[in-house]
Amino acid sequence: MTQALISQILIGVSVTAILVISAIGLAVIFGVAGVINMAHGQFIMVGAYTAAVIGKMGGNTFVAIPVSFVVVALLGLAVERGVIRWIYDRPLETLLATWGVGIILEVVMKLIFGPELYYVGAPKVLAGSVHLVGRLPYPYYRLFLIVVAILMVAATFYLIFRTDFGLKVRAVRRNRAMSGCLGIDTAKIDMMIFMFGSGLAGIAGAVLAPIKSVSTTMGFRYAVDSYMTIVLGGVGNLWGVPTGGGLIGEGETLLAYKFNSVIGELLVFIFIVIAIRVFPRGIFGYQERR
Amino acid sequence: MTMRRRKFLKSSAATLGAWTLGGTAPYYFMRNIAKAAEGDTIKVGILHSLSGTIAIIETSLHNAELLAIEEINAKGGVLGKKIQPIVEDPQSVVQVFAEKAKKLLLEDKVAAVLGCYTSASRQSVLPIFEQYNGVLLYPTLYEAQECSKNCFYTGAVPNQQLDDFVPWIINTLKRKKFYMVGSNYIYPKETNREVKALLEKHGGQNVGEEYAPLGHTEFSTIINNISGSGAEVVFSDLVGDSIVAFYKQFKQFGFTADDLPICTPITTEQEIAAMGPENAEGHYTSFNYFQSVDSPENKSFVERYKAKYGKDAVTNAVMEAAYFQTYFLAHAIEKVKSTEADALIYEGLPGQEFQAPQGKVKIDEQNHHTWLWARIGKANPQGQFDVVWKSENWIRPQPWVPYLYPDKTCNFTDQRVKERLSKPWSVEKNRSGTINL
Amino acid sequence: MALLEVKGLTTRVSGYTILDNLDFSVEENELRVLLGPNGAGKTTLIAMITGQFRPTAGKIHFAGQDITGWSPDAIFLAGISRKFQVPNMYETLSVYDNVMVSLQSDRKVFKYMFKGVTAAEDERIWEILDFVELAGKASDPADTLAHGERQWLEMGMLIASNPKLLLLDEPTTGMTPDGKQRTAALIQKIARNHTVLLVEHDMHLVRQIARKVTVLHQGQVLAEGALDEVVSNKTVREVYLGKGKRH
Amino acid sequence: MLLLGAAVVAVIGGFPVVAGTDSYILLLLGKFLCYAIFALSIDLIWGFTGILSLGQAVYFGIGAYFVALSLKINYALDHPTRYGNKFPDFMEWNGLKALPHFMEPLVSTPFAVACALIVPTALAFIFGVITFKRHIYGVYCAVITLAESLILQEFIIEYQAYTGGFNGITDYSNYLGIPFLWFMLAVTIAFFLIARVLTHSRIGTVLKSIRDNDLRAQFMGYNVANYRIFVFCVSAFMSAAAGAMYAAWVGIISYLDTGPVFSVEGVIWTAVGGRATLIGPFLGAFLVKGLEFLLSGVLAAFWQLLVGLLFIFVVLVMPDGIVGSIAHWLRRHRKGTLTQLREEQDLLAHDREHDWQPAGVPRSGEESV
Repeated sequence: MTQALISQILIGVSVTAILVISAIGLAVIFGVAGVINMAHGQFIMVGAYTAAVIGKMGGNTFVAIPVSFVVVALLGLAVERGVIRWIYDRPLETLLATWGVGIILEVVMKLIFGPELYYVGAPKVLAGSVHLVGRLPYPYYRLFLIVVAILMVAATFYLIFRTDFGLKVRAVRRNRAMSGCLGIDTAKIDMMIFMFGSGLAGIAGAVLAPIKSVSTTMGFRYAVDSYMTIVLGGVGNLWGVPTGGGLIGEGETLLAYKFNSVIGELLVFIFIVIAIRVFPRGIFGYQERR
Repeated sequence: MTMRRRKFLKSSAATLGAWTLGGTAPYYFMRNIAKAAEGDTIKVGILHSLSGTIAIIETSLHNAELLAIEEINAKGGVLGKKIQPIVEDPQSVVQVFAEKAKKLLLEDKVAAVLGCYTSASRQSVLPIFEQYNGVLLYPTLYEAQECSKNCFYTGAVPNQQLDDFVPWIINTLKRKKFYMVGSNYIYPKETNREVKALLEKHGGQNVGEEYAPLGHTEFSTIINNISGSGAEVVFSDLVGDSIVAFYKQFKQFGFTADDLPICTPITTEQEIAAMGPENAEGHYTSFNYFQSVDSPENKSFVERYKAKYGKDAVTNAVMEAAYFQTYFLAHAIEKVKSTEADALIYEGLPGQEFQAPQGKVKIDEQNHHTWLWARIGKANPQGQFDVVWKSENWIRPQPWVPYLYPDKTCNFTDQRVKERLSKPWSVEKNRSGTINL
Repeated sequence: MALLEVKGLTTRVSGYTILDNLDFSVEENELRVLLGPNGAGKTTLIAMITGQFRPTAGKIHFAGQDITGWSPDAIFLAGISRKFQVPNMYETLSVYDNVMVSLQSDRKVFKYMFKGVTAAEDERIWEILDFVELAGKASDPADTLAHGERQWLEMGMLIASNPKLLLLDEPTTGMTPDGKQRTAALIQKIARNHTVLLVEHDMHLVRQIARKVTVLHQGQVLAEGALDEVVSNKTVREVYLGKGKRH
Repeated sequence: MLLLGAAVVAVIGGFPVVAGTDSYILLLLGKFLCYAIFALSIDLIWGFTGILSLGQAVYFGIGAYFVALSLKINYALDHPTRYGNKFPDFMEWNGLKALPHFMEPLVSTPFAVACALIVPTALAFIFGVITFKRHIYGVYCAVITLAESLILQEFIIEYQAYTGGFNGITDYSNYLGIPFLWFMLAVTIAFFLIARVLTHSRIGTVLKSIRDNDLRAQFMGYNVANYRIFVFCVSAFMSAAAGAMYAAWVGIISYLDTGPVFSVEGVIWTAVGGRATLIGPFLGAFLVKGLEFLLSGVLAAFWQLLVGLLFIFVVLVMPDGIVGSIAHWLRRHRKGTLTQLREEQDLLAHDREHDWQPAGVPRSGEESV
């Protein structure tokens, strides 16, 4: 019993990692650029298909990570230049426009790759598992995912808090007009951050594909999970992503263990709805003083 | 006074004019579009989702049916006429299935419809086929316990997949403790009910049963539960995306087919291609057809399919059913020399035989389901199945399995059923062939 | 009894003290000007009075009621109207509708359901539009107005609500000198029959209209009194009026 | 305008008389009417009040499920199921032995209809109070309502013994026919008139002012939350009524009818037709759904692509939708071009009240929604 529970908690860590990986790109775009990217799930899907193509050409996940990053970042660039930049001041409409982008991406990918499920394998080095504590052995690939999640969060923190670029990003976020007056090219900052966030979604697709399934319709689920994660954690604070991810990941796995997967998911959703109402801006989000 | 009256007359005439004109114009416009396409052809509706979540599978059924129609037309068609497929996309939404079915029957006046994949979609269109007396050929394996006058079921029912499979696992694999994993909807729940009944009958044991939401791709918790249950075999009726994620994660958590094989009535070559053969190797599937079936009909079928849809295309059992049901229909029309629904339903289709890729198949005269072969395949490193067991003969379909429903059967040749069906739909809405023994 | 009385008002935000134990009051029918350098807490004080934010400590009394912690709409109904720094109105509504929505009336949802505009109300709206010189643009959407006109419209909206106390937060921001002159005249016109608390930077304007001023500095009242008195106050000159004027 | 409306009503009402009741276009017409009401309900909260709810389908779905359940139970009483029992077949599949007690009142269809209307409205009231009293709106409101929608879907699929689950509820007597079409038409007109009275009365002006500038409205003494709750309930009521009629008309209900995708579809119909107009939602629903039906067969692969492009096109090029754009065009031609430029470029266009706040929400976004 204890052994099983330990395994379950460890599994929760990997589920958390998966949530963090899929949500971090969205958190960057949503939290910094203020854009509600409903095509986030489809960005992840494009990342996964990129990994599939790399796989066909003989590369593995390690090759796919940078390639997916670049491909999806470029896709993000196109979407930002073509659509988003006209509607930064209308956040609710970015929602509709990006929903449209998502539909288009699904159709285009289906026309290129066909409707069936696609194959993406895990690299040979990461096959197999190691016995840590608990009842189950721990797959190397899940350890790898945890490392990737930590690296992605760390890289984002570094970029936002330790670089010159990050300084500008924070300045723009605090006061767009003032930053503009100070000679920061706010349009360029928005564009760069959108590209960066999209690229992170691409990485998510590439690293998640080997343990999940890849199809053109896979995106919606990830988008929903990502939104839940960042809304629970709170936008505007990157710590919200691991916090939200952790609560959902551990909560869902432990509840699924106690009851079953369906009830687990249901309870977590209900918890989120209650939590957002108690903390309207998320757990780590900015609290409005009244 | 007169002024007012004239005004009134004028306006009511105008309203009436608008009413008739506006009401009829689009209708006849639509009708003419349909008529223009009408030539010396036999129209057959094809109703599979080409968009939405279920398009992943249904597109291949659509492809197989178009292949068959192409072949039939190449050989001269039916009754000297070409078959004209009328393709509709129901977008994976049940209401759209219903409205498209209605359109196919009433506007296009198709001879029959080949279509549907999920039980949900079949159930949504059946009332329409029953009301307007259409013919539906349905290619999917399903949970059975149904038989409708207007539907012909060419996929497997549980007795054709499970009755031999479960005892085979217990006796040949020597594994008694089953852990059942399924997607959370009717098909897996019904299938598992039959598996449990079979376990009781053959001395197996059910050590756990779990359902995941449809589309779920995180199975670590379920794998943890399986690991602690003492299971000797995992019986999976997961569908779609979940299959791929489950097999992958099962292997990553260190389970091999030698320790704990996954046995399933639903995983096909298509899912194996998506998960990679390394993740499926050694696991078992029970099906009527595999791409690797060694028969001349199958070799040529696979060849033609690949020629049309690319060399990476894989065939599977549901597609095969979609393929041969098209031939059933063509031969039935040929036999009764008519596209009249009742002629097809009472004379054309029942008893129709065809040398399908899986072997000779036949529509049962009594219950509208299909006699099929049972096979058990073991996934090999090439992503194909090695057939490790095959039924000695084709197996009669039983929509009501006797060990769960001993007092029910389905028989359209029974006098009581015939009597009931002779009444028009407006009087007797029950178009089922089920009778209580 | 003063109309507005603020006692010991303190506001802290993430460690910064914005208002520090502030005492302050405004009498009825007064035109009071609030001065102070940037960051002195003027706008914060206004936000506290109107209920936008809750003070860390202290009390606010208005017309004999303790209104500390009330919601903005309740405080409005008690009789305090606020003009924002930046023109703040309903952009897509017409000028007429902007004033109409601001009229004094019962604001309960169901009482509003099928109510139209009465003749008396219509007359009052036109009266106000004339007052702020916007009658000619009554049917234009508010977002087509020029900046100065928008400021005026918002003041018209405030008058429409017939408040006991008007809080005007830098109403001349971004205006041309001419616009400022006209606004000053308007404010004086308003002050004839309303109590007004004005936050203003522009000393020319202040000179023109001020009767009594209060200077805030670092969240506290630095000086209070007639303009000339305050201007000659040494500390005030140091912190606010600038070094140039010392000699 | 009135004539045009009368003509449309005449066309829809007259259609079955001319074409007969067996036409599938009749089925579509009735469906579209329900969709149009659904879009109108979204327009009320989104177009006129500025609340974007991605969970509007929740209220539609609950209304639909109550009616569908009631009709199904009644149908089963008259027509024994394939299993020969007198209660809905999906209950039997899931191992129930009889109709559960708590569902027995649903045998009475008037009771079910009452539930279908009251329960969603009450739910909207509760959700509205919690949401708007806590000053959640804009993006957060959209995401929370999305979550609600997903929860309801999960709930329906999980408790399939009572809801039909993934398969939904089908195979019951529906009310497809001329009288019911006329009834739906009457209801549609009634809702249109209610919406018109609501948006053209004083409350409508207040709602629009809240949409434009909720801060200003609050400082003008309006209890913004109460107004939002009120309009949210009205909108939920309309959705529920649309759902109830939809279930009775179409005869099939599934979990998809309660999902976020359906809600977003409703939002897009409204956007295409023209939000904050009353004809817009009707036009949008009929146009998009009609085109979808015509084209999805012929252009199966590309229809979705068109839909995606339509989303982007409407947002970027035609944010006011068809009706809004036409109205703009008419206004411009009536008045001559508006060349009023603002005297002063106001660089200080941000409400500086917030400047001293610590790191907070993104600038563009929360307040301006």
